[in-house]
Amino acid sequence: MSESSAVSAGIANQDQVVNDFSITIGTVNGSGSQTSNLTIMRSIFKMGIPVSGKNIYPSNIQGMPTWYTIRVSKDGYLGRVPEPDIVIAMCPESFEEDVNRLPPGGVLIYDQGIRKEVGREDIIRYPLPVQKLVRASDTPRNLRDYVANMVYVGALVNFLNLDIDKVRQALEYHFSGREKPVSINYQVIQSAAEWCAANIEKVDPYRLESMEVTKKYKLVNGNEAAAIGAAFGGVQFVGWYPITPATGLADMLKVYLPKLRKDPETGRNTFAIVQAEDELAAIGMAIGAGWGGLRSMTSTSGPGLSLMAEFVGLAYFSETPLVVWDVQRVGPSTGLPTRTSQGDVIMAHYLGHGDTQNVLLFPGSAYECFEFGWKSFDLAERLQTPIFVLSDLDLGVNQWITEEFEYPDVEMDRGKVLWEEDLEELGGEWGRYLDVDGDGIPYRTVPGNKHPKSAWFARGTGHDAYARYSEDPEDFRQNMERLQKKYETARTLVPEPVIDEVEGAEIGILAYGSTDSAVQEAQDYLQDKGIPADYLRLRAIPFTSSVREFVKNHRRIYVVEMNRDGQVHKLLSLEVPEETHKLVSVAKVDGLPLEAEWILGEIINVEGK
Amino acid sequence: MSESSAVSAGIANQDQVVNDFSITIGTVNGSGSQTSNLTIMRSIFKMGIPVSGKNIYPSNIQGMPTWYTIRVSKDGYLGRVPEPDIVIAMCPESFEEDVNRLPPGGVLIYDQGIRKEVGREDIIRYPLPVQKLVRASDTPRNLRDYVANMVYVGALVNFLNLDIDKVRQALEYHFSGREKPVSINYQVIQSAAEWCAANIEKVDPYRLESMEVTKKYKLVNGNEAAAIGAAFGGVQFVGWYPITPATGLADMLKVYLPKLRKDPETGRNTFAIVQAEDELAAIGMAIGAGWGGLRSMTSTSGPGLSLMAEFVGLAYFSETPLVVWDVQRVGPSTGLPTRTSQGDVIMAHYLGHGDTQNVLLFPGSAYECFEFGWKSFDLAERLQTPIFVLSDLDLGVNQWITEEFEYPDVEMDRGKVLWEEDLEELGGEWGRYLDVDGDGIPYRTVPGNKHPKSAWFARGTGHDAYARYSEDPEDFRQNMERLQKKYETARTLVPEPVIDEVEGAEIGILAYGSTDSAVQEAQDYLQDKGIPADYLRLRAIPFTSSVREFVKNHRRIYVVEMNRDGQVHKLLSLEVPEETHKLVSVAKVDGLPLEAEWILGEIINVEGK
Amino acid sequence: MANNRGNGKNAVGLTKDDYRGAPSTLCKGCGHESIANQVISVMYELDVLPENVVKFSGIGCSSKSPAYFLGRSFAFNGLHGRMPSLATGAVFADHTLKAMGFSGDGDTASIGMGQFKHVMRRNVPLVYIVENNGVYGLTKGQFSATADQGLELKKQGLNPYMPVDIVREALASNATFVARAFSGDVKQIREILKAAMSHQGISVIDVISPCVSFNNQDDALHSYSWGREHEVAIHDLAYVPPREEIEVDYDEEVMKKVTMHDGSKIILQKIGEEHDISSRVAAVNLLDRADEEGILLTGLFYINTEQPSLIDIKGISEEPLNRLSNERIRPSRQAIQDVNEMLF
Amino acid sequence: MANNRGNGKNAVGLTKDDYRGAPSTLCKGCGHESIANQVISVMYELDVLPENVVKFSGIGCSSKSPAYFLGRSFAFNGLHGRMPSLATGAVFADHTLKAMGFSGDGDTASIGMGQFKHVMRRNVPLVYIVENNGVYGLTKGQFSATADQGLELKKQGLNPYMPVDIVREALASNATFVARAFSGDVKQIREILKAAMSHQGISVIDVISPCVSFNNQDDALHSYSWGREHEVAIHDLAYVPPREEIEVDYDEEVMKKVTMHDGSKIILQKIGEEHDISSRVAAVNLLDRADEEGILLTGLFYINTEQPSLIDIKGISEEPLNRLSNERIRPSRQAIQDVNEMLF
Ligand SMILES: Cc1ncc(C[n+]2csc(CCOP(=O)(O)OP(=O)(O)O)c2C)c(N)n1
Ligand SMILES: Cc1ncc(C[n+]2csc(CCOP(=O)(O)OP(=O)(O)O)c2C)c(N)n1
Ligand code: SF4
Ligand code: SF4
Ligand SMILES: [Mg+2]
Ligand SMILES: [Mg+2]
Repeated sequence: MSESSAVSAGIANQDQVVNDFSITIGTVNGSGSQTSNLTIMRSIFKMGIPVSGKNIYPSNIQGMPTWYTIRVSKDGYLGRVPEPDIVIAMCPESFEEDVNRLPPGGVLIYDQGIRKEVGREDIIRYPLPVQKLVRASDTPRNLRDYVANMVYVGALVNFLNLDIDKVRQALEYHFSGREKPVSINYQVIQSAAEWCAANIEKVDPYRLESMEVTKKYKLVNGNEAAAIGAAFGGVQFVGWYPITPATGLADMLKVYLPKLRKDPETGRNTFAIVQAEDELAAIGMAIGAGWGGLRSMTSTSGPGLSLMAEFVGLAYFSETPLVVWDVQRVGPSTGLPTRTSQGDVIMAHYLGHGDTQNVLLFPGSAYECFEFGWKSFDLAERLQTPIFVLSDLDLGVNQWITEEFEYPDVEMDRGKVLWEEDLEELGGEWGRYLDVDGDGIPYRTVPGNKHPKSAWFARGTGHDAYARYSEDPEDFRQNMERLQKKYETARTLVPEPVIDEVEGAEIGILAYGSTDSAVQEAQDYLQDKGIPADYLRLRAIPFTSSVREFVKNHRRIYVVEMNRDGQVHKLLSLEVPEETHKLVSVAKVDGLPLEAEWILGEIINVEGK
Repeated sequence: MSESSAVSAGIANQDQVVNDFSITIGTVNGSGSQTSNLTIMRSIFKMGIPVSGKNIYPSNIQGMPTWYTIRVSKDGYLGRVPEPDIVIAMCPESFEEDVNRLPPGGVLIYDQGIRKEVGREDIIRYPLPVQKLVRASDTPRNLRDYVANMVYVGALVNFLNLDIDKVRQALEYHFSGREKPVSINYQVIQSAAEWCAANIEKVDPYRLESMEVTKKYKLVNGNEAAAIGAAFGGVQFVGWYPITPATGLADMLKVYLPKLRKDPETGRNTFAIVQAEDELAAIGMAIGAGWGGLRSMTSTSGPGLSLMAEFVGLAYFSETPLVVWDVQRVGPSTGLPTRTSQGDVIMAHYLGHGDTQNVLLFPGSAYECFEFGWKSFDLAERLQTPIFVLSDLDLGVNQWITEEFEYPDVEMDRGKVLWEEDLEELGGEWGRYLDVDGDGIPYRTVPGNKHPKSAWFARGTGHDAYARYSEDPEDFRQNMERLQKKYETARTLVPEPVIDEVEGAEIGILAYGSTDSAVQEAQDYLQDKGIPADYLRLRAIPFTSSVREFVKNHRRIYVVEMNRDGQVHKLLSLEVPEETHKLVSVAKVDGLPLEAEWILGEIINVEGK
Repeated sequence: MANNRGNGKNAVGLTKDDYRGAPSTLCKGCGHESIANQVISVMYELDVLPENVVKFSGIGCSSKSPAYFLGRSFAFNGLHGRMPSLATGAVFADHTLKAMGFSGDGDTASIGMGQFKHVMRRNVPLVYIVENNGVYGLTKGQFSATADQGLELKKQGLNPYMPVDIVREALASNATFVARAFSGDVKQIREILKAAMSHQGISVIDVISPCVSFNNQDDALHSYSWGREHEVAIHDLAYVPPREEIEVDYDEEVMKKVTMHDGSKIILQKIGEEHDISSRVAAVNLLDRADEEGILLTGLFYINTEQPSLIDIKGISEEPLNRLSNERIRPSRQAIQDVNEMLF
Repeated sequence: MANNRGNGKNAVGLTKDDYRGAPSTLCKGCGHESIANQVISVMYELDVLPENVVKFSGIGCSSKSPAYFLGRSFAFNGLHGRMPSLATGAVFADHTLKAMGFSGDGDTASIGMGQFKHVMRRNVPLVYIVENNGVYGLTKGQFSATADQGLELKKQGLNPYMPVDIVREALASNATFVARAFSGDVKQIREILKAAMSHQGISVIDVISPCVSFNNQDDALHSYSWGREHEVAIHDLAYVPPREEIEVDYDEEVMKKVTMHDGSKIILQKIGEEHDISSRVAAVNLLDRADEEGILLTGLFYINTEQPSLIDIKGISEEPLNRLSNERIRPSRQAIQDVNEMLF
């Protein structure tokens, strides 16, 4: 029933399989294969065909096996599939492993320079004389190792009808138009394609055909989208520390802010990016800036988030706005730094000792990384609290198809800030932690305010409504209750879930973040199996009323996530105590993005069809 | 209906009120009042009367108002009461506040040197000429300020029949027998008592009468008890960093370990205590030592716990035994450093990014601080995981009545450690993370083992059953599942709850830690009101089967705790999804220990009688 | 200016009281108290508007002291050991404000060592005052990392470790203004503070500030009496505000002059040997000699007015970032089109 | 001993292979690789039983390298910047083992600065090797705190900050063995390593170890070619194991001898000017001169064999603590009675 087995069935009676298959490419990391892989993915995209590319790479810089999986899907299914239809084997170390990934009838394209036996008769084999082709090309000696991987790009041009013009476009984009590298690589691709045409007979059924579907779209990874979003969100301070897979976000801020954020009037920077000495300092700086009245953020991953615990508590309790991006990788501890997960949800929600409840956002696409990139600042300043945006490695570092980014549709919300004239009006009468509006959100002033009544003393210790030090039990209790009320206000401000309802569904799937594509696919398969299921894609915690509604209106809810403990399942259980019996946790973490088939299987196990 | 109001009722018709009242003493901190207060509490204790003393002090060193509340209860109720029967007012700054604490008919003993109006006619007043009495005594000038507070001790000797011989005993204990300070203070007390006898007529009803009840008991605070327990638990390494209210635990280790833990054979230390530069280093050292095969611990409070998050994840994932004492204070953030709470439960349980589940112990008495002081090491080494012991400020720093400590009734359990001879037997065949026994607990070796196959490479990154680096999805999944299984094993090893059942109870109270005395009292009041309630005192997480049983067997369960969010209520809800509707959260945090009356009120609100 | 300071008002029309804060909760006689008082006097004398100062601190008695002065200045009393990072972020909010950090020896040299070293490395425009008493006052007197080796305290026993020397650390980290003072010598503190207020980058001031409750033994560094007996000033230091005439008659022979960016001047009058405050090497040698001679050497050890501050490095707009209108921090509609164009 | 090393076996009967580890995953030509190889040779040559060594590291390419040597030694690859605390606790488990820490410049000078400074202060018996390449290798080449001011890298741009000098920091923190080496000069690394193995307290070895993937520009420190052209050794250093004759003919004039606690000796042969390695002041002056002259000065800067190590300070039992029987770590039944007596 899965796409790919459908495909291999297809092979038997040599039908053509068009725009509906997947490729796994095994190479050596640090060998320039990234360029080849991206080029293939980008050219397919430019052919107008829905495509996804996922990097499964080792935590090291050079010399280890690394994989890239490309899925082409005319129906727009972009999640991972369990087995590839085509394997390109360029890495000696993982050669057997890679060959064995193929189902019977699969296609193996490989470097015949690898001195290993293929040892399978049940697959189609296309050996490539990589060294020969590279030497034949007039590539300068020192670059040969790097272009070697272009040979398999050429092979796909020949075998799959990968459009060579789009390939050139992709190269030009990759090398930002620099003629020399473009032509060197292009030339190798071309000659490889010609060699294949001349020397290998195509016997496999897979083909690419141009479509219109993706024409109006763009390719971007979540980290880059987040950086662009932050730039349009008016980010003014970034304190960060390098960590996989969050580094790319800061890297992109370093690219986009200088482009987009010079002061139109003076040409000087309206932002500052500081690489801190560690994550404690990174968030400390961000809190200092947020307290100072700047739109402030930090970006990190699990280990960094753990180090931020104490500071997050300070931000929560002193009510300092800031945005914390957690591009999740596999924990516990250092875990699998280059693999994806959704394992930090509970940690982030309760981060900080004592009673804390943090607001979380879950972008479910590259577009939402952009959108939450700016929205998160409005929320942070409105709520005067840290806002956590939980992305993950799959979303953050892989290329995703996205609509073009739209200009923020609302004015910036700088929240409740009092300046000199406001204090004049109030005759200087105000209290930093007074709940004037009954929404639990107090007013604040920021340094530089010259009104003699503007200053207040920020602290992580007990305080009264006027920010004075207080150990008084009543002061403390009231302040904590106001914070609780503020959290309830947050419930009304965070993004609503996206709900996809289908005819006659009695059950629902609740998921969030990068698993979206796999869940959509699973939802369709369920439909095929006569198990219509509605799908709610959660976008924030606290849960909004519509989430409760969704639970109420379904017989059973499957909470799908990429962690061991079913973390959102747990938090949701606490939200709907009377209906926990309906909630089924469908959770797993092994470093790989979830597959539609696995989700399907888990649900069918319970629904029993 | 409460004890104390019963008392004030008593006043009206001048009955005697014996061994059943409470005293609040307001003084200036850093003025030596601690000595006076402890002396009073200790002498009452030595009179054989159940008594509790609670320190409500400011986060500063000298010159601020500080309070000490003593409760005398023939029935053995030792929790806080909302209003005192007697107030001793020695602090000018808090004088009015303290006077107003008294109910009509209450007794005010005060320093007449305080130039303030009492301004209440509805209370009994005993002014003391403190300066005069001190000057009269032949106390050296430089010590006079310190002994001034002994005057009110003398007043109680006269007004309450506080036994002067016990007072002397208490002084001798306090000054470890040093004659000079003893006699100086004693003399002031005596002359003050005599002065009162000669000059003030007693019109209040309160009296102390010797009893037998506490004769076989001891007075100790939880931190000291924990240190003694650790000493008998064979603690070998302590990494710590000063923080209120945990500092006392390390201080006591510094006192007891040199006394108790010299090597019987060589006279050298079998332990090391290192004051680290911060909490990250403190737990890092403790983890290093635990990994090295030592019984290792650290002690801290909320802010320190937050800083330990990343290291806790490493210990959880590398499966390193260690004990972490969290003497809880009020959070979030720096919060109220000198006030008590139970706010770190959820944080500690989930501490560390990625999927983690930590084992928690909840000592409910000073005796259990001692008991868990040694038991926690057996658990840590058996389970090869960090064990969190969650005490709090009330339990840790205040004096509690306790039975004498009993020698550990079981042999030390050093867990699954393989030495040279074991590896010989196994022919060197073993795997650090192999689940040989099916309980999820693997075997380990420690440095110094000379067998050539003994060494393994500890890491926080993904690993296979042989501790080799692995990014393999299956390796990762299996390892995480084994950790899950180990957690289930923990469920069978942690201390069972203490259950107090009463005739005909349909409802239950579930509480833990220092609230025990208040809950017991509330339970009796409920009984009086015809609402019999069983009481389960939780002693560990994971919850054991008997906790599920308890929930199952009651119509409603009140989860009583000192935090805002009902943290154990939440964790329990996740444990008994099908019965969450039964669970009622009775939670509050304002820095003061819970009062029986408040608990009673909350429960009655729901039970409605 | 002294002249227009009639009726207790300074040039900006404020009385000394306008520079005070909440009542102090420090112990009577605490060294930190006298630092607090000097801050009050200096701001008053320099005619600084309290609203133009922003205070930062960590956790400790020293760190809570900012509540007791400059009540009209914004302040962030943060986390233990983390004052530097808070300040680093906050100085970008309004770079026209003068940032002052107050910390203790535990806060700086124990838990805070990392942030201390890195805030200096970045030359953050911050007056960083370490109120150094060799112990953790607020937690009742444990040894801090600056406690002398061999120091013996009743409750703590003997300290076996070598001390961290704040000034040595500052020099090793290329701090651009490095001084040491003593709570018992208020005149010098005042002049050093004034000079620091005119410095553009980080100024590290290590103030030996006795803890009368836990570490004030006559025979030990960090005590008043030891300090009084062993303090030796490197030079006689006088601060001359911008646009003001040097009042002392300036003598090339025995005096050196340092001109600061704001036009103010520091006049250093030789005491004993000459010290070249532009030489880190010379400063380190002074330290070593002081250690040998067992004296408490105070004064300005080193200054470098050339290094750009972190604010300079980041080239931010003149106008305070926290006052930029929404239009100036959100790119135009055109910009989003351009971005879309750029993407593949 | 060379003689009884027939058939590739050393005095403890092991071949060089017995000192190797898992296959390396470092980049070809990585400076860390050559350090790994020197560790292997040194342990082999010193006849050290791998079981008598315990390795610690943080996070980074440098920090994962311990997986690639001494596969028969226990190791704890901990957290980023936290190696020192792990090691500090672990050395108490079995103090007879030789503890070695492997870290990077990011691991030590950025996130790890605090623990680095404090492990030195406590004089923990640990050979602390900083594999210093000026960048974060494992996260793809961002500047670390030791990157030179003005260094320009393709993806990173220009580094505006002053660098942390590991040797200067070690001297400021009173480390008792302070050396610098260069991955390109393997002979010297070997001798320094051997000497460090005989030192009782902390030995800090700053090894300039080029990152061929991200920071190996000919004109910049941290590159092979710059190092080769600018390395100047303070002295010619030779290690003579315990109970072995000094082979070179010893010449008072040009040679100095340091005798270590285990009886081994370090022979220092003068090159150019004499350097007194017992003087921290002299060491700092050397550093300053080297900075002025723009050279990479290597060798043993400072040694102090007198300071007690943390293990000495704590007076623990001779027998490894982790081998003490239960009876020896749980007090007697009598003891609990005594405790109860003592309580009020
Ligand atoms: C993370 C954390 N750990 C520990 C503490 C407890 N604590 C409060 S103040 C202090 C030490 C302060 O010493 P110092 O900085 O020298 O200030 P002083 O009181 O001596 O002026 C400590 C350890 C804390 N507040 N936070
Ligand atoms: C808490 C934490 N923050 C960030 C990271 C990401 N990280 C891994 S290695 C590294 C830097 C390593 O640099 P260095 O110590 O110089 O080692 P090198 O790779 O250069 O040898 C960083 C920041 C991490 N693993 N943990
Ligand atoms: S304890 Fe020491 S540092 Fe703290 S206020 Fe008192 S004297 Fe000052
Ligand atoms: S990235 Fe640099 S440091 Fe890391 S292995 Fe490669 S060369 Fe070595
Ligand atoms: Mg201090
Ligand atoms: Mg490095």
